[in-house]
Amino acid sequence: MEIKNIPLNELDVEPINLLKKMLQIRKFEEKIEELFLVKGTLIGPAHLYLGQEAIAVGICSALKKDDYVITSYRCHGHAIAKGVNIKKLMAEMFGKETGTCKGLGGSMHAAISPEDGLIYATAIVGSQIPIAAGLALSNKYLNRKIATVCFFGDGAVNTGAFHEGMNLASLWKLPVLYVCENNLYAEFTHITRSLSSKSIAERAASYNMKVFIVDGNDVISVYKVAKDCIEKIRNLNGPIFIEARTYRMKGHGVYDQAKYRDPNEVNEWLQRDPIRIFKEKLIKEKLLDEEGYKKLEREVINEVEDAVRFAEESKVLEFNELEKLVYFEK
Amino acid sequence: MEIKNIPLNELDVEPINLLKKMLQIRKFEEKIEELFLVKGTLIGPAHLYLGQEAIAVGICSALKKDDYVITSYRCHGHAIAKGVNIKKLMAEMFGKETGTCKGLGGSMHAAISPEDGLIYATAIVGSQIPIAAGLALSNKYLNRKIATVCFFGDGAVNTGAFHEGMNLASLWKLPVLYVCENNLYAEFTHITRSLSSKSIAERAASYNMKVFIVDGNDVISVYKVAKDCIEKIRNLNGPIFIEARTYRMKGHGVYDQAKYRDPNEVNEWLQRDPIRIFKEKLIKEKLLDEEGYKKLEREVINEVEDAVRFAEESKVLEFNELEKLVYFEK
Amino acid sequence: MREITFVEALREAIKEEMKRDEKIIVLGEDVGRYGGVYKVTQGLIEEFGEQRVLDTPISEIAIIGAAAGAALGGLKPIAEIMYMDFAMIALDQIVTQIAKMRFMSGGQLKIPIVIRTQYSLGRAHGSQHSQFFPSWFVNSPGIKVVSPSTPYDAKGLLKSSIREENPVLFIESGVLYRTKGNVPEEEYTIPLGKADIKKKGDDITIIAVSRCLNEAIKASNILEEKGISAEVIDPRTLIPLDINTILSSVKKTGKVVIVADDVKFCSITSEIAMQIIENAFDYLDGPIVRITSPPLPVPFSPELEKMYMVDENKIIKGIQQNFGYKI
Amino acid sequence: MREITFVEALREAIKEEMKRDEKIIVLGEDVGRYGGVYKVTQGLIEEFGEQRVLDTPISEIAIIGAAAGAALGGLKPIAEIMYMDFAMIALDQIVTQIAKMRFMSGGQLKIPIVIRTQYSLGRAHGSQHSQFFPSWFVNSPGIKVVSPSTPYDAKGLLKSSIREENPVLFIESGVLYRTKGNVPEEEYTIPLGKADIKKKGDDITIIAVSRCLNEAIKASNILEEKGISAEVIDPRTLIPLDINTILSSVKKTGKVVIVADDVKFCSITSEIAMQIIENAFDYLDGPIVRITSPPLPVPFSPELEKMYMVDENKIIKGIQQNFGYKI
Ligand SMILES: Cc1ncc(C[n+]2csc(CCOP(=O)(O)OP(=O)(O)O)c2C)c(N)n1
Ligand SMILES: Cc1ncc(C[n+]2csc(CCOP(=O)(O)OP(=O)(O)O)c2C)c(N)n1
Ligand SMILES: [Mg+2]
Ligand SMILES: [Mg+2]
Repeated sequence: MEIKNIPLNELDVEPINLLKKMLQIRKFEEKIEELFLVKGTLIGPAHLYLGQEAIAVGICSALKKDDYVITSYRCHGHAIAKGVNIKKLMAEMFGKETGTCKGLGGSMHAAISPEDGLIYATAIVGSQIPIAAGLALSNKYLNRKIATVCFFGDGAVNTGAFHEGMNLASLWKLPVLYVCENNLYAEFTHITRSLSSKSIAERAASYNMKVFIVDGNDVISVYKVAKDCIEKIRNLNGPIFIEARTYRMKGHGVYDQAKYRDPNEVNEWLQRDPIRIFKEKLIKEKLLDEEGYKKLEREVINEVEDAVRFAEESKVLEFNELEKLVYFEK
Repeated sequence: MEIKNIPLNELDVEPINLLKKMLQIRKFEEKIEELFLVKGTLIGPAHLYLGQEAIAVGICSALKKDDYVITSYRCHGHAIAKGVNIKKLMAEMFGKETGTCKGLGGSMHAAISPEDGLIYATAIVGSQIPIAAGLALSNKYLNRKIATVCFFGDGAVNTGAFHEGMNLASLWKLPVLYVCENNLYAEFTHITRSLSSKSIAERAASYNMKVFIVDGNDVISVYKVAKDCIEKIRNLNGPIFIEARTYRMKGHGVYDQAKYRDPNEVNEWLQRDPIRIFKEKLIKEKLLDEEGYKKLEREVINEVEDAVRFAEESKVLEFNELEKLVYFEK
Repeated sequence: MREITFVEALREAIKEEMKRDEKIIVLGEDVGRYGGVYKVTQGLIEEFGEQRVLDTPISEIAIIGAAAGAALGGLKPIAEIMYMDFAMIALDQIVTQIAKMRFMSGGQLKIPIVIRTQYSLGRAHGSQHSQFFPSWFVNSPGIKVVSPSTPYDAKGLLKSSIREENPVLFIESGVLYRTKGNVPEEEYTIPLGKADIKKKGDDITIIAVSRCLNEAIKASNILEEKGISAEVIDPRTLIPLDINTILSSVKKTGKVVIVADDVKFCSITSEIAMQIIENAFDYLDGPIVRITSPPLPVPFSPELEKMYMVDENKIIKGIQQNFGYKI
Repeated sequence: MREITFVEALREAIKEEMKRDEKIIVLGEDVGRYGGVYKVTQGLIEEFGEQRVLDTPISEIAIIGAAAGAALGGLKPIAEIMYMDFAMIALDQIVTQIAKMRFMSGGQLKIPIVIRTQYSLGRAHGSQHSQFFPSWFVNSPGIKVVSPSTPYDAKGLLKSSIREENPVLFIESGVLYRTKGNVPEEEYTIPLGKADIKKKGDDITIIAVSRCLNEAIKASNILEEKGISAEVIDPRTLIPLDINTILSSVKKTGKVVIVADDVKFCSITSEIAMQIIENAFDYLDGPIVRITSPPLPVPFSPELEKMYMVDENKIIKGIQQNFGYKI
């Protein structure tokens, strides 16, 4: 499958919308970081998506609202890109009843919002991979032209769940797009110290499925590959795998200073900030100017501030409501 | 790595001994089958090795007594090939205290006999694969020139344990020889309905390890590949993988009539009986005659009969001995 | 009424429900073309096709994971885990995913899954194929746990489990598969959460789970001859547990024996006993007796396995404690 | 005596033992270069090298499987499972392999493994990172289970666990990691299977596990002010369980509260309670009270998590049942 190099103004999506989505994620995450580290308002684990924005936005912009997304604990980016209400997302970080999960999930599960096609977010590395196969099975069985996208990291590739899920998806020709966001690290361990295969793409190909490697910091490349793949996926004819190469701008979790990384490596990647790259491209192609960007940024920042206010003002669920949420009762 | 085609009389092992070992397995298993199906003496699960004898014998003949073997429930062949006392093995089938495992393991664990280098046999498909990595780790760490061989079936390749174990063994360059006995079936399911990869060998190669495919019904081929691999393994420099292609002459378990198999497929493979093939080769090369073979066969049959008598005459462990076997007490 | 086997009862339940609801699929190892190692799913693939009856690779994580995903996507999967022992391989999916999905999503998700499995204690399968550990699952809020002991209950409870909108672990006993019992031709269901009094009595309450129910009945017959009238109760579902039926009986008899195949330490017997203590302490006129497996893995040797297992004699012996004299 | 943290105590134990015995290796996710997510293994790789301190991929099955193999090959592995929740992924290896190896081999095999893990209840980690389920392991003969509550115990028990020739599951509590306590400079060990009376008392016995021990102490202080003298016991090891120390106390006080972080149904509290009933029924002058987590997954919201958890107030409230009046 060849990905054609379409000029920006011939894309079937507004480039500025891609930028805006990326900025939403960026500003959301920066605010989360501040709420944890500066203000100390938030506690618990949180895994920021800073630096990976182009992947969530590129992929999810190729999806329809009722397409399925399933992801991991590093899920804020996917939630925003798929169109969740930012206020609900923020409220979930605060553990409030107005959150996506009524405050019971928190950061690691905040991207659960079936009304937005956000089916599930798990905190157990790799566990979403076989579940994604099952989602795709339901679409295939019911003959629904719904695509399932499953996000996970490079570290997940070493889990038994990955293996069993990939094998099943390929064997049963399930309509699922597996997107491995290879940010080179699983927690504090570089991929070269955890993966025996030459590459993730090669590992994936051994399951007899189509595999693409894409620059995960280039939103247009990601979008184009995704668009083509999703089209194919909708035809319900077997899984496709994308290895999107990227980098975490920050540490594994919000408290992690990431000192274990080579400063050269970090600098090199910081040069490749997906938002700056795309912004410059848009400016160069005269689809945006500095002022337009500033305006967009302000807009997004306000949105995030509104969300914080909303979250702060929301209540925590009553404890006695909890028992009603364990089992479904008719 | 190229496997040279050495003439039989230049082998560093007596061909007749290979034949004898294979016959021991054959006669042992035929007796087991009889004890289950005709006499009804034995009960519980038992998985016969009939048709796969060339693999256990080819591989184990390349091992020293203190090399490690770890295997699955289909383990009688490996036990005999590695040199376990047949009486003890038989007594284990009977659940007697004179058995390898004092009768507590039974058929599926009968190949546990550390004094013979038979370290472990598990009834959970795939679970031996990471354990084998750990055995190899101990040898590498202690700088012992001991090879670890891990046997498993084609079905095991689809387990999470396989994946995690293979990745670790390759990543840590552990001295272990993985031997996948591809008999085309996992229980009642043909490999084409369970494996998404083009072949087991290809799947294994994706872990970045050396892989050999060998005719598992030709004891000399198996022996030669094994010999070369084991040599390399002893140098403690990373795992090697052998896919040995073979066929179960009978069903999955002793009660299984295996009617789900295509009669043509069955017939084709029965033509390739590893013992008949090797016997004919030896006769052709004048290393054996019909009479010699008959004599060998009788010898082996007597040995098995003795083993049955021994097992029958043995006692069952006292129940109150059991509690002492749960934990090691100094 | 006609008699059928436990296996046939289970099969009927699945078939009837599959006919009723197209969203039901069945998946597991060798459940399709072969019809299941214990033949519970025999004939299904012929009747419902490969789309609805799926043979899987040896991938317990993927079986349960795919079932979870299918449920989230609107199907109603019945997943088979061939032996209960193998459920451990998929425990993350069962307990950390499936059982928690609804709760931690704030009630957004619905996960109608039945996980059928069986334990083979009593068939010389050895340590790794005989484990029975319901207590782990009842310790994990979010999943219901069912353990029938008769063909009648098996059918009615399996049908209800399939109609549930929550995950259900449905534990069968391999040695019961060929036992027969009355099962009406007409459709019926048995609600989860209702214990069944299998035999009325006044002097002592015997609570027995799964395979042990039959042993309890045998014991009660022996007791009857000795003039002791035992009430035998099968909880049938462990979550939700119908403690009220148990308590009513205990309040009447004042004496309790609890019988199950799991290892005693933190077993289902521990909890049932404690709930009795907590709710009917004053009615007890003797310590509660628990008859379970000993603190050992299961030995292969058929003779030793027999000694390992709960049987009517062990129950009788246990009851003597309660009566304080030799029965 | 000097004060050190729980984490430091654990680290000292591992270091001292590694110095003593070259066969000890440490493996797990990020235990090496990073020093462990909670820094228990910090500095080990520098001191003992990459041969002995091994960073693994995210492969819990392989971590435990490799540890098992290494043990069978003569090493003494200490494997870290980062969160107890992840132990489920490796349960086949822990329970069906490791715990049964010795028995089903007829006593031929020796499996000296320590599996260290921690549960994070109390740190807003949500449903999938806060689970505490010791009852599953004590229900599985063949593995010992340790759950220390103080730095002193942590060090002494970890040293003994490492010297054990049997598999040991060593469960730490994440919220205790930064708590401090007296730990002598001199070497010492604490044998497995010995409960510890953390506070002497006459009116009621409080048995508390892991994190709950501190809550029990707090509760006992409040009780003291009200003139009730509570004896607080930490079992410290759950297998083997030192039931005798518990029984002696119960026989003295006649009243019992058992406190632990697991979900009540089939929890460790169920079993301890039942063993008391079975062995000291006649000494009890009231029902045994169990204070545990409610039958819910753990909610993320820090406020709700706090309400979810056992604390001194819940213990006090529970005890009122036993005394029959408001304290
Ligand atoms: C099964 C399991 N093991 C370990 C962990 C702890 N853990 C959380 S995130 C993580 C690293 C995952 O790395 P990767 O898959 O590359 O995703 P990333 O965090 O880089 O997005 C680990 C080890 C876990 N959550 N689940
Ligand atoms: C984890 C697990 N799942 C299922 C089973 C049931 N089972 C026993 S043997 C077997 C087939 C294994 O096939 P293969 O690996 O090809 O080995 P073979 O029996 O052909 O030697 C299955 C599914 C098991 N023992 N363990
Ligand atoms: Mg990563
Ligand atoms: Mg096979």
